[in-house]
Amino acid sequence: MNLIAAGLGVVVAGAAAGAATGALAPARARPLATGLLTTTVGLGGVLAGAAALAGQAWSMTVPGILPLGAATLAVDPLSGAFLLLIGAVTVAAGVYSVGYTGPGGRHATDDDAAAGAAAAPGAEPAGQRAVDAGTGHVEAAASRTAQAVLPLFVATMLLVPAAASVSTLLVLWELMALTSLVLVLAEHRLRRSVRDAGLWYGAMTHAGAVAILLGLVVFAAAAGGESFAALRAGAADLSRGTRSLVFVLIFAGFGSKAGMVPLHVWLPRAHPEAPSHVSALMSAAMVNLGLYGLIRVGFDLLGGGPRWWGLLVLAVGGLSALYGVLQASVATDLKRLLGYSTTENVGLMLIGVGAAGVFAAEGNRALAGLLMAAAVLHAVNHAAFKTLLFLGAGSVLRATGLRDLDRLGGLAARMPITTALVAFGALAAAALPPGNGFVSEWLLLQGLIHSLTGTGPPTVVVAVSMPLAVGVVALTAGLGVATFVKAFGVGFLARPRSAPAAVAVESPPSMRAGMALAAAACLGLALAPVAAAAPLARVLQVMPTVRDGAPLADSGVRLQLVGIAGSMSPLLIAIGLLVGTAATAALARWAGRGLPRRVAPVWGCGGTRLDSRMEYTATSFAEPLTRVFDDVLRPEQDVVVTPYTESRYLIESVRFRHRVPDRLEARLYPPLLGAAARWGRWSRPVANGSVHRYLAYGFVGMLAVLVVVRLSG
Amino acid sequence: MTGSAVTVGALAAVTAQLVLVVGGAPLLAGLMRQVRARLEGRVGAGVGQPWRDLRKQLGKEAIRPDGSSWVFTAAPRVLLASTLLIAAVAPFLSTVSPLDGVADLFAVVALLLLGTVALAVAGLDTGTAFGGMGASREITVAALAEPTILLAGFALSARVGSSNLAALVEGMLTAPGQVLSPASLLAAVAFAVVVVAETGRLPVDNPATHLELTMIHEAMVLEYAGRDLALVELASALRLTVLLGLGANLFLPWGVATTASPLPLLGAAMLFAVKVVAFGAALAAFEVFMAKWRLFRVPELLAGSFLFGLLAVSASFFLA
Amino acid sequence: MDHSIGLRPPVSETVYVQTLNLICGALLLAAVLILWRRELAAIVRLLVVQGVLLAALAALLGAREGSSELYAVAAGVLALKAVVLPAVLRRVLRDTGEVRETEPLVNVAASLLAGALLTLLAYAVSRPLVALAPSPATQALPVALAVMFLGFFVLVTRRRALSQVVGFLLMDNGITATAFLATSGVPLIVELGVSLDLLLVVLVLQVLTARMRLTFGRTDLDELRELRD
Amino acid sequence: MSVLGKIVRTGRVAEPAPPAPGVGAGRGCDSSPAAPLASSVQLRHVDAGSCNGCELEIASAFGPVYDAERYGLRLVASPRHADALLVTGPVTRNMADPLRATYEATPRPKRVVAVGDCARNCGVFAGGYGVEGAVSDVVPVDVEVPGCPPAPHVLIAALRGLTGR
Repeated sequence: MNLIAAGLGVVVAGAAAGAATGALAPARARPLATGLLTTTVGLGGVLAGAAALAGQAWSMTVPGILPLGAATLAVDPLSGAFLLLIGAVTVAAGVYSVGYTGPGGRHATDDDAAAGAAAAPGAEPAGQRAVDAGTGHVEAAASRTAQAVLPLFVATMLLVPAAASVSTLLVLWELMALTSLVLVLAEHRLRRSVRDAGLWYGAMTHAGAVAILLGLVVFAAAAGGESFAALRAGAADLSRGTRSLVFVLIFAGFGSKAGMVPLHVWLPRAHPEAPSHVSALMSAAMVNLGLYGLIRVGFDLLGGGPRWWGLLVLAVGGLSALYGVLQASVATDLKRLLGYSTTENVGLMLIGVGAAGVFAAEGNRALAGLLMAAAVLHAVNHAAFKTLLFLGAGSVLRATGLRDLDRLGGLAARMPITTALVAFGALAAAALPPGNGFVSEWLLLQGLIHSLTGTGPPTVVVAVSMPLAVGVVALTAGLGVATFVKAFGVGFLARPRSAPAAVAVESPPSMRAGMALAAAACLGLALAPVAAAAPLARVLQVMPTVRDGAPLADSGVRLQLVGIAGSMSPLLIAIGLLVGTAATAALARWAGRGLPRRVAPVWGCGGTRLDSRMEYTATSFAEPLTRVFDDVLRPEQDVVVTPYTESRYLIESVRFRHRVPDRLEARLYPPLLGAAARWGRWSRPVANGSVHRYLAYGFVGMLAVLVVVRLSG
Repeated sequence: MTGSAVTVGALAAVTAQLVLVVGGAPLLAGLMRQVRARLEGRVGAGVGQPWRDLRKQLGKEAIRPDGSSWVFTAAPRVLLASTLLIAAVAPFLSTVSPLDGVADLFAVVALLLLGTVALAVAGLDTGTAFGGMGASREITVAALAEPTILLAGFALSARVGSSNLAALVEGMLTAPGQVLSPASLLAAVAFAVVVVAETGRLPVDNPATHLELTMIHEAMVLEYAGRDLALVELASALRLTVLLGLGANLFLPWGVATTASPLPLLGAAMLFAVKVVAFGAALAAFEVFMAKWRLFRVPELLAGSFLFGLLAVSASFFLA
Repeated sequence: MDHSIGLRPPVSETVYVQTLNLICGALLLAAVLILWRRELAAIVRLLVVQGVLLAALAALLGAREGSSELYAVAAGVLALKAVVLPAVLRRVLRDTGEVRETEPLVNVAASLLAGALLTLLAYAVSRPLVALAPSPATQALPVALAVMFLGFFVLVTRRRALSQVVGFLLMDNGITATAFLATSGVPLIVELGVSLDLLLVVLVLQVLTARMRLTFGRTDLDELRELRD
Repeated sequence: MSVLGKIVRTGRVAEPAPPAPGVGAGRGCDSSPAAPLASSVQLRHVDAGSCNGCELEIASAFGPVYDAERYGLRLVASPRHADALLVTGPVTRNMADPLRATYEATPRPKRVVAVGDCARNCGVFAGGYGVEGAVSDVVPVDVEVPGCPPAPHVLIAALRGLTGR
């Protein structure tokens, strides 16, 4: 029997069972039951995806399930890649959720923040009070609604890439948006900021859905059919204007889901405020569906387009990468930092897709294939390390109730396993060897630097845009390193900077297992990316303008590019590092035989009492970067000096506040929101509260539609 | 039979290269200090002084500050390992290496950055204000130097069509006129700025400073003692040697052997040593004329070198 | 007139191309350094370097085409741009006593990045020109255009009157280089006319600077706003 | 370029080195094995309450004329990097704990050099209300350098006893 069908069957059945269990099971059994059922859903996705990548194909039409017609599902290798990715993220998040939603642990609340602020200057009793206050809170992430919706959310996510008609895609897309919105709002009783985040998310995701709807409806109308097969067949007959209109609309729509600048504003709010396993699902899995939609419609259904499409995507990608990483490098909230880093990585993927589009339009299929493969591989790599990092942030949050890096620290001694796993995730996210992020960034760079060495001189567009793209990718990589050194170094190392961080304990086994699964995926992708060569080649087959066989050769331990001179061996680099480290350690041990290592008080330049308030914080770590980029970031700071009443020269207290607002949001959105509000006020007389009047609007509207239909028919 | 003989020869070449670089790196550091001393009218401690310092420090007690973790102990080892790996894969003596294709130019850059990161994380792990300060500054400089070094690499590899190190060196060897082309000159200037920034030399950082507030690299390693310190110092001498060696072979590749037979290798080793010593002495002499810059002028320097990198890329296709 | 044009070039092709590229690269490098440095004395030195390079460019083209007129142009360029104009600038520098451009309107790092973009723009806009008659000389046109753009940029963003003169000269160097590269040399008489105009402009600016210093005590051009009221 | 001219005109200013004293020649150092520190000693300077006279002499000992660096001596920024502490001045009450902390922070094997009469026996400050005592009252001293302040060549002779060069 077909493994894809089996996998999707498991997905649907698991989701139904999970939703039922979540809604009906007693509170005590709920975390384990729904966690395991969610994991099952994920396993189904992994099975279906792996089968599709191995070359199986499958399609199905369910008649009458949707109001307007049949629901059509089909799975090809491109769908398979995303099914596998989302399924794998789901498996890790599902296992993790068992412990995360289980009893014990503390989740951030507004009360915590207040208590923490009061307790900040090392006042032990107040800090202790904060700890006690935290444990008593309702476990919002374990609520009946949240537990029941989680399996539905992952199932709709898994079905989106399997959708094979416009209506199926749109319905599943909306369902995914709704279920995720419910999950984002899970902790709305604990923190005010959750409601705000939910509002932004709801508004942006629906605006995006409208853009997708418009784009696809225009496409379907012009192509004369709504199934993907009909769209593919009809795409060639579309006028240039229609094609471009469709592309721009779906790029905006899918891009807003992917979190590209300037439609990213919901992402750094919604991803941090959701429960952490949901954050992981949203940031590692759901954003990739934006990329999927872009590739599916732009490269498969529309079959590629003129060069400016690629340039548009490239430019937006470059902007997203830079803006995302800049904001991440100065962020102090751990989960917000990870959210901005998602925008950064989506930007890198868009750079790959955009450059692939440029080369596809120029007929350079080898480079287009390589860059597209780099983008897809980066999506997979990003999913692996972002899952790990969000789950790690969740473990920290659960253990301390804190997301603020300025108050964390000292976790290496208290949560050793979480720290080690997060260290590996941070290494991957910083795109350093031997992490997996490095491999896909390397591929991306290889694609970009070979742009000038084709046959004949490069075109002006390529010659101008590719060096800039390399500059952007490189600066992004550099700042990404700064971001994750800060996140790991300040968040986990040195001594604790607050009382809750000082009493942190290691997470329960299921959470560690969830993180370990994600870390294992990172490790596998880091050491054996050559294994991805064949599946990637199949993914590229879907796109007519980039189809060019395998971009990578499966040459044992070396990652060898095909048709382009370039090779690198992540496995041998890792082995070399391991051997070198071991040899160095052995040398040092041999040299120091008989003289054991001593633990001594920190050398504080003679000062005897160094306390944790003298440590560098995330804010101070990022200060030089904030200054270097202050023309872009425009940090806000205010200093309030309160003197004693006796004399203004005696200072009682100094309050210093430093904040880096999201400048794009602050500049772009208030005018839009203001316009919307004005429009609302203007249309107020139309809505006077009378039910009869509203019914009359509906009646008149219906009559108008009937008249129009009659006249046009 | 001959195939295995070649492999053995190539492996021997890699070993010889490692021995040469590791043995020579402290001597290069000593030489640079000596050049400085002579220009300042002093006698100097002699070229071998860094080796004497290292031998002594290896025998001393290592200390871990209270409150730090395994990261503090692991960092010097990872730093040294990453640098050793570069020293093994780079085509310093011969372009025929069994390790070619393990790490290309971009991987080497990433490995250098890995070393920087290891030390920065350790600086944060000590929990002192100076450790954090050093880490923050070092990472800022490294992050801003990254675009330059990748663009310089882009300019070099755009001409050859590959970023593999041996291919770059061979490309330069087969077209020696390229040495004086604007693209390689501009890339060389950009690369030189990056070397200065990455190895913490003047005017970016003063390796001889005692004043904590002006430190970048030193501030991160203030807590290391004994054998840990020896590893850190060996690694920083090695990083300098490796970077100068890469510069020497990428921009002036003459003398690099294209086989793995002993005689050319010997010649290559001697020429390599001469080139690196000349570059090191020039760098040390240049430093005598420089004062350290304010930290916030460093981005200006790096923006300038970024521009050079970009011009190098552009020149490689406008003046081709 | 015995070695006729086009039959047997006196310099070999590769040496010619290499030298041409090197000179053009150095021209661009000097322009970028002018953008980078703040010390006015160093900037004047860089202008000298550019003058020498321009003269070398003219001489190279002269050698290539065996044209004695171009040698004369080279000598003229050398005298004017590497000797006379820098001397005038040094005198202004000595008189005003200003050593550096303290506050450019756009900070140095940002102007370097802008310089990068301008260079790419120069490349993009000169492509149609290059395509008209592809040759090693016209291939280098983007460099000349980039020097011109950088000069304009200096003119727009620097405050000191002397920096303005520098920007102006940089622009002129760019124009001269463009002329050399695009047409393989300009008639001597045109070059002479342009050069004399240039000298006149610089002398006028020198007088202006001196007047400004007498009136305002500084040569910040923003002070001129006061004249409007 | 004026710097270059100055370098050429000045030439070498370091005075010729006196004959090497041999390892362990410094006073008070003879009992301990000096071999581990032979030919390389990093010094961390601690001002425990000095009048800054000794500091001036230390500075000139490491200046171009005496050039202490040629004997393998170097001043470093952290006691963690140091082999010996160069302590000056009588130990004041406020500096006693920091001095102990510095000693504690130095990796073994380590030496303490008491520089100047104040460090040896409190000098003119003996009995002062702010004075805790001589350096040897706070941390064990290996080498003493007499003088108020000790001349650079005396200081260097004592330090060369540590390096043996």
